[in-house]
Amino acid sequence: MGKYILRRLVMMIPVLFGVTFIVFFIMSLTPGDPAAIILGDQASGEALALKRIELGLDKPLLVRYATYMGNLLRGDLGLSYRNQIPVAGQVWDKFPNTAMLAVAGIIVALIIGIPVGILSAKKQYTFMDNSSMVLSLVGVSMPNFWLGLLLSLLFALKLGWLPSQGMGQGFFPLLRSLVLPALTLGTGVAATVVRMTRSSMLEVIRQDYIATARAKGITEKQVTNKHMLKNALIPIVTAVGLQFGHLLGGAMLTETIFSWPGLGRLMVDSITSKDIPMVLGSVIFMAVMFSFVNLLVDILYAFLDPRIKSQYGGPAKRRKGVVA
Amino acid sequence: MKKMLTLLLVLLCSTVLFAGGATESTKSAVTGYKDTITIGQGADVTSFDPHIGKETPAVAVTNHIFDTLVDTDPVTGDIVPQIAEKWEVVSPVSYRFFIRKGLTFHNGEELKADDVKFSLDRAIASASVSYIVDFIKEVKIEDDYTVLVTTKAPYGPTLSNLAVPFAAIVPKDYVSANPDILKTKPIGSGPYKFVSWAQSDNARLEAFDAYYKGAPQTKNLVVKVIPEAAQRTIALETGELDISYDILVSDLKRVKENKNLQLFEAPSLTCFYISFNMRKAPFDNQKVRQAINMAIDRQLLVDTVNSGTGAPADEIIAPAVFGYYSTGVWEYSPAKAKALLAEAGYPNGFECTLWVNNNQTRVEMCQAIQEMLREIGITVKVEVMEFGTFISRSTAGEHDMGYFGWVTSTKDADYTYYSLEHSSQQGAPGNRSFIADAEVDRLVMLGKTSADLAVRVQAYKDLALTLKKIANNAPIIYTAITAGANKKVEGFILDPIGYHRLETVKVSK
Amino acid sequence: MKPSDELLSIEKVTIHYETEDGIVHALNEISLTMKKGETLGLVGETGAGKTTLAKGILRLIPSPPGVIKQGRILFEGTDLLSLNENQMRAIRGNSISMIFQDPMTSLNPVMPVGDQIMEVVEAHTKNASKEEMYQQACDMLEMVGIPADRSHEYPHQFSGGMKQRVIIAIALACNPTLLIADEPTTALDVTIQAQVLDMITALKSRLNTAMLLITHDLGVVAQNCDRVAIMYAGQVIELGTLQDIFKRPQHPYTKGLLGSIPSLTKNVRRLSPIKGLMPDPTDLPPGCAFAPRCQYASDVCTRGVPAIYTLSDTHQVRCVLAEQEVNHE
Amino acid sequence: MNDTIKRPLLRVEHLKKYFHTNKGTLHAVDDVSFSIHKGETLGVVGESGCGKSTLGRTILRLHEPTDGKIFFEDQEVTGLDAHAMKALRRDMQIIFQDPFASLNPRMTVSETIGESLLIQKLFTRKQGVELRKRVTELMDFVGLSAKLVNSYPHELDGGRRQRIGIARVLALDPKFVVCDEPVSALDVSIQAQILNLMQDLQDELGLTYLFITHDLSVVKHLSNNIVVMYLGQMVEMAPSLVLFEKPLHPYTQALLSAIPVPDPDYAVDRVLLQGELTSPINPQPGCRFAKRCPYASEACTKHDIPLKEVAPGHFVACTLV
Amino acid sequence: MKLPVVKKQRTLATETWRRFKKNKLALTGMIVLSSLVLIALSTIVIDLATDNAVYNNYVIKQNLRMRLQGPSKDHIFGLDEFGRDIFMRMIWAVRYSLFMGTIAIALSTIAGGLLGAIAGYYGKVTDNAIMRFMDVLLAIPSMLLATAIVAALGTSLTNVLIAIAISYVPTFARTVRASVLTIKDQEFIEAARAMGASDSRIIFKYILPNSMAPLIVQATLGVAGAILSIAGLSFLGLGIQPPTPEWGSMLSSARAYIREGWHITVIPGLGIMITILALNVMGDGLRDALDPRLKN
Repeated sequence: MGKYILRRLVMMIPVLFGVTFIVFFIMSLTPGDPAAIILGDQASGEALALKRIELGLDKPLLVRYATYMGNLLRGDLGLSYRNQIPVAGQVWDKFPNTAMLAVAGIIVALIIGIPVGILSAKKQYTFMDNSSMVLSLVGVSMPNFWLGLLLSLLFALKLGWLPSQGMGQGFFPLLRSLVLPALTLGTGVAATVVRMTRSSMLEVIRQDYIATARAKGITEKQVTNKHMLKNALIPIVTAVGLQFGHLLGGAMLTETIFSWPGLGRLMVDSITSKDIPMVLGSVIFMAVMFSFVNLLVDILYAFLDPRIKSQYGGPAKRRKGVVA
Repeated sequence: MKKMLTLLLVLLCSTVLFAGGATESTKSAVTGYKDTITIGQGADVTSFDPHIGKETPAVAVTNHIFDTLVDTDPVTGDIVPQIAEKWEVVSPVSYRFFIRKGLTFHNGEELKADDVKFSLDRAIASASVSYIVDFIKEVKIEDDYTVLVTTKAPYGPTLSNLAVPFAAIVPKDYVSANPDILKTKPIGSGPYKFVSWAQSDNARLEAFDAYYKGAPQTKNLVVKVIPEAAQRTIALETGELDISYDILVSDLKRVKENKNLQLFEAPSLTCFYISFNMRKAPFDNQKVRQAINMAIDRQLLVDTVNSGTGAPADEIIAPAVFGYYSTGVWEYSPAKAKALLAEAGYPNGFECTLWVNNNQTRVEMCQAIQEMLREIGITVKVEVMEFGTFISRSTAGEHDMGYFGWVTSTKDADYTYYSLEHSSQQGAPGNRSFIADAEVDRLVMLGKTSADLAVRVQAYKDLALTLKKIANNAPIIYTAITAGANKKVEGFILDPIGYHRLETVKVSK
Repeated sequence: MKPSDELLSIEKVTIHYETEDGIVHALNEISLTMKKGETLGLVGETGAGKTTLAKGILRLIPSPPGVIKQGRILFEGTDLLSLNENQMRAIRGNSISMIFQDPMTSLNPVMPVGDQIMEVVEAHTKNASKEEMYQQACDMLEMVGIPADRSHEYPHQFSGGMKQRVIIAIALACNPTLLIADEPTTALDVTIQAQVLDMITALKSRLNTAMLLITHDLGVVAQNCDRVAIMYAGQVIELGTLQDIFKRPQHPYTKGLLGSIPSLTKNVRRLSPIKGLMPDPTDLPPGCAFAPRCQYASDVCTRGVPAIYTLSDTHQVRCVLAEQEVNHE
Repeated sequence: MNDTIKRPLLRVEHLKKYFHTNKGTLHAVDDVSFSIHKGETLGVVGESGCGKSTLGRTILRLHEPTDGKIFFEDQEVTGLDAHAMKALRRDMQIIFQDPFASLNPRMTVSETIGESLLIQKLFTRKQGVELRKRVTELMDFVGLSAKLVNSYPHELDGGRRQRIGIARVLALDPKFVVCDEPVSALDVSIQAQILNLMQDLQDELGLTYLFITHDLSVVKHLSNNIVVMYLGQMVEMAPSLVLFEKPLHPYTQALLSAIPVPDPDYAVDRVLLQGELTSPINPQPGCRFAKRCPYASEACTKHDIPLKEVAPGHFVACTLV
Repeated sequence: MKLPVVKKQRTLATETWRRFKKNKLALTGMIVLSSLVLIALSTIVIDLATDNAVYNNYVIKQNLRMRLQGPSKDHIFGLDEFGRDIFMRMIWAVRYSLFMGTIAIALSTIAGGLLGAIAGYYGKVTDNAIMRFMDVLLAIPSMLLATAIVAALGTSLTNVLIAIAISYVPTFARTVRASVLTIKDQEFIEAARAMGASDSRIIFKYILPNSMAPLIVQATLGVAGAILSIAGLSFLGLGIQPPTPEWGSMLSSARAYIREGWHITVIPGLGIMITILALNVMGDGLRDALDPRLKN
């Protein structure tokens, strides 16, 4: 297992290399002069030229990329164009906040998604199935930023229960401030979890071992919890892992709405200000986070599924569920 | 399993809702005032180094940490002493400043003449803010408390420029030891000391008790970053913020009518205008430019898109700026505009683009203008682009029309006229209408180099009239600067540029 | 037959699946009885309704779409169809248990086999500690020939035959009086099939359990059963002892089945199969369901469902041809 | 011997097919040799995992052989390039086990049957009418009602599907057909119908079959010669009647004794085997059956046991004979 | 020999449709979407017929003095922040909101589908190369990728489309690859190979048609995702440009007025919601209909 994890970690390197390559070139090929963005619309031409040299923008693209990668290999993510502060520290500061938000979002998605999915599968094609399906879809059907604003109008302004923005200091304030963004972020993923749970449960319900379990004379609840759920969870875990990417993308919007100091917002700001080192830095962190989550999913998978656990040594075969 | 989940959920909800009910700010027991003011603004500090971070959100914070030689009174607009307790104009090209004795930086070091020289030299060398101080030829230390500033040429707005916060005085020894230190650990001589910065979340400042004007009224300042404008208003309404800068125009009425809140509103030094690219047809035609000017109902824009705040613009500098001369707002007359277009040879109008950067209010303005121009037959395509692209492409002169905003940070007409109208400043420095007119150049230089106020006033008056005729730009609106505050906030004064000072502000409980 | 001998009596049970494609007539007034300790072979081709009958006895028909339309299933004198879900659960795995067809998929892949056996013990045992119950599970494992120390392993660590042994252990853990084995060896290779069948037979006689052995393999029936019931389209069309069915088959379908099997003992150049196909269970032909494929069919056959004719104490057949036979005697 | 008079249609020499898996090298087919004469049927029996299906597919080069040679009408199949192989496919065909998996669910009956003709360019798309006519003929030939031409496989039962599979193969007029458990998935009555059809086709068209199955009674019914495989190796090969009367390899004996005979009066001495078939991953030298063999001795596991011809046409790989 | 005349039997499509229409929820979704398509097509026809007169005079026509007016008899959905008729804008926006998502997803379905099919079919090095590249794209959150691409290419209809399309390619590639892997080993593929069929024939005639089911479902849900992504881009100021009516940008630009009048955000928001709900329930319905195994 350790060897497997190590191999997965090594395999991450080319992926990250590709990520930097793509992002670097997309960002560099864009029209727009970072120097102009840094200095604003009132800077002199001379200052702009100086700034360009300072940023190394006068050198050819490939040279810049090589320099960047060289520094990256030494663990240096460079200086932000915008504020001239090392990227690494800034990204590292924001990273836990986004991770926290994403995890909270996943928890919300699971809390909504799994029970609804089970219910909907067990009552397939009934009114219950349809209505729980539609309800769970409402969350995903609303553009994230709109849902966020509405939630904040309701819970912060009208009811005054929760803070409308920001990240609280201390445990309880933090928890309170986490609720609305996590809800906004999680509902988007909840529908996928519902759908995945439902189809996975329906798949499991048809299995022979469920018939075996029923024939044992154990209660339906035991059948559901001990036999169906654990088996159904396996594809759900994969789906959730892949959803993590969507979640991180959604964080860009949610963090902006709720003034959550995370990577997503940092990234939006850096993209619009063409702060290439910052974009790269945060994308690398996001990609690492995403890859780690998927590695975690694979490991978790092994714990859920003894068939895979015994297979370690070889690459884990993941059942690729239909991912929505 | 399901039961467990439900339990967990209920538990989570209840703790979240009730356990942490108390608000964050700690309260002072002695006076009737809170010891912390929480302020919300739309963007984060880019850099705490005053010679780098020149965006309004940055200055709104660093302004409290650093002082300048002289200051501009936010109400009267007069130049008043700050670090320099007095000054004398030795000649049209040299100014002597006498530094207040006993001033200390937050680290306890005394502020002396070498700090001033160091700071101004540093500002001149800075790519970001150089343009504000590059009129200076040399800063000479005469003794520990006297410096002599000589300019390259006679320069009218010298004092105004030195009052701009980017000309901040920073501690020489502290900065020399580590040139990057100010970015994250700023030390100045201003009323507040830097405490901490959580990037894109908040900055915290603490009162500097040894400030020369006396300790500020409130002990702590927390500046929170809330990018979504609507959320900023909500936070103000829920009491999460004491003061919120830049109220969304559509929220102004709400703030005004809320009995717990007060609205501050003042004319700003910002003018929004459309630049016509005079290098391109049909904008090389004066009649076309005039026609467009006449087709825009500025008052309507102010009343609607801007929710009644601000004022129609007649020039590209605001009325509060030295050198402003009212030439009268362009008459709104689609009929005359059409006639002018016909005269220019475009009876059926033409198609063109209007570029704007991705800022909601600016885009809305452009959309409204787009519609107004459609009425006289000009089909405008509004192209919204990200700021960097917008600036660099318009610098290259690729645009037809561009929607720009310009703040006369020095409150002196030269700052704007030189950059926007002088033929030497085409492209990046600011002249994006690519005007190159001998008479305009002459008047700009006259205003720039004369130290005689009367001469300058006359020069700018002539310039205003000339520019109106040329119509290389279409001034649209002077915006207002706004802030919302809780009713309990006392002593808040709006700064027309947005560099609000909070040392006099206190918030009752 | 003495009533006391009677273990299970299925009386005119009809089960339909009400699907979008129409009503599937899975079982049509089927009747069957079983004695204590005996092994009854239930033979039929795909779609004859064998599995529906097995699941119907345990009331494990998924509903919807399955509906038990009528009939009684008397087990030790109690009508199973009248019990509530709790009472039914007490019977499942306890006095009636079931072995499913595919050992590969019949065990929960994420639960150790020991736990899976213990689960059935737990469901039907009161006043026993976890340890005792686990011990019982291990004993069962030993009984089916698997070392008890493998009880912590997961199904995928066992081969097909071993898995089927585990399933048998589950089925026999509570000493059932009736074991329903639904094609228990179809998925296994012949050599393994022989092992498993031998073991089931041995255990069943040791525990005096009656067995309903469902299969399509006449060979398996001939080697393992006391009596045979041949099913076609949801009905038993012929019932008798091994000798009755294999030596004196009466129903044309039974004869056809026997004629379809390539023989190991005789040399036959050509098989003589039944022509045609099984009828569509949503659209059964009127009268005898086999009539369209039957070479002896006449008008009589399509007029109504033929009655059951008793040829001897043990031999019954549902065919009009038998009428002549009976009259003849 | 016959060999001198007529040459075999298909000759397989020391054929090997290994697969590389995570756990090691799987010797699916390990040194198998035999030949089949025109018009005859060779049965291959063995339990699941013994490599019999792989053998069939390797002969057709659906799997590339690891080692060994295959001759078809004296032409070496193993070395052919893609083009020549495509041409040869007209002569060598395969009928699959699972009539549900072996038909493209998106193609109608006529499309499926016509597909082989189009692929081999026996017809072109333009000859729609002729193609349809040929397809109808073929359907008629295998006993499929003409009204099914536009049906999709999912609408049909297993028997009819298998008839489509047969018609598809017959369309190319092959000389040699690998039958990979063609009737295992079918009910007995249908199975008998298909077996009869296959016999008829062999009689009429002079087809040569390699008949792979686990069902000994079926193989006995059809085959002239039988190969018994165990874990990738041949353990015994004999003419059908000889094998059933006088099985020599302990595995063959056990296999035969395990078959349930549908006759209540038939009693056999069961040779009950212990343990189960595993997969031949990184096999040790020696007899692979030794672990389960009641007669195993030390000699069995020392080195590989070669096939011995104990009687004309009867080969056994066992230390006992 | 006389060729028999036969009636067309039930194809898989009709079979699927028969199952699909039993699901009332999915059917409703489909009806909603069909009406939206009809609306979109009719607005295009109207524009062509009137030379954009309706568009110019009702859809983008501003009336600043009446901005933010609530629903009334003349303007049943009220007026927006420029005093434009929200009802007309909603109607005219359908083509952008729905078709842009559809086109973007169609593009990425084709690209992703082919890549996935090739990767799955050829395996080994090809598979590795393609899938590692997909991993790279997947490791960048799709919204982020789209944002970066639009920021790079500039905001225009086509660029938004391209950005969304690219960001969805890996999802489709993975879906198709997974189903190709399961189909590839089926006997009917071997049967085709045994007949001498070429690789391209096998991919296009055997593998792709059989991997369509998950692809169709994924595409339906993808369109929903794409519409949301476009809205998200609008929120970041990178969506469809004014005055072109598009629900996402309408909602995004109206959000500043969220408290001025309920109609201004709720109506475009509902438009998006209903469309996405419809796409989702239809996607689920299709999934169930295409995969009969999921039925009891």
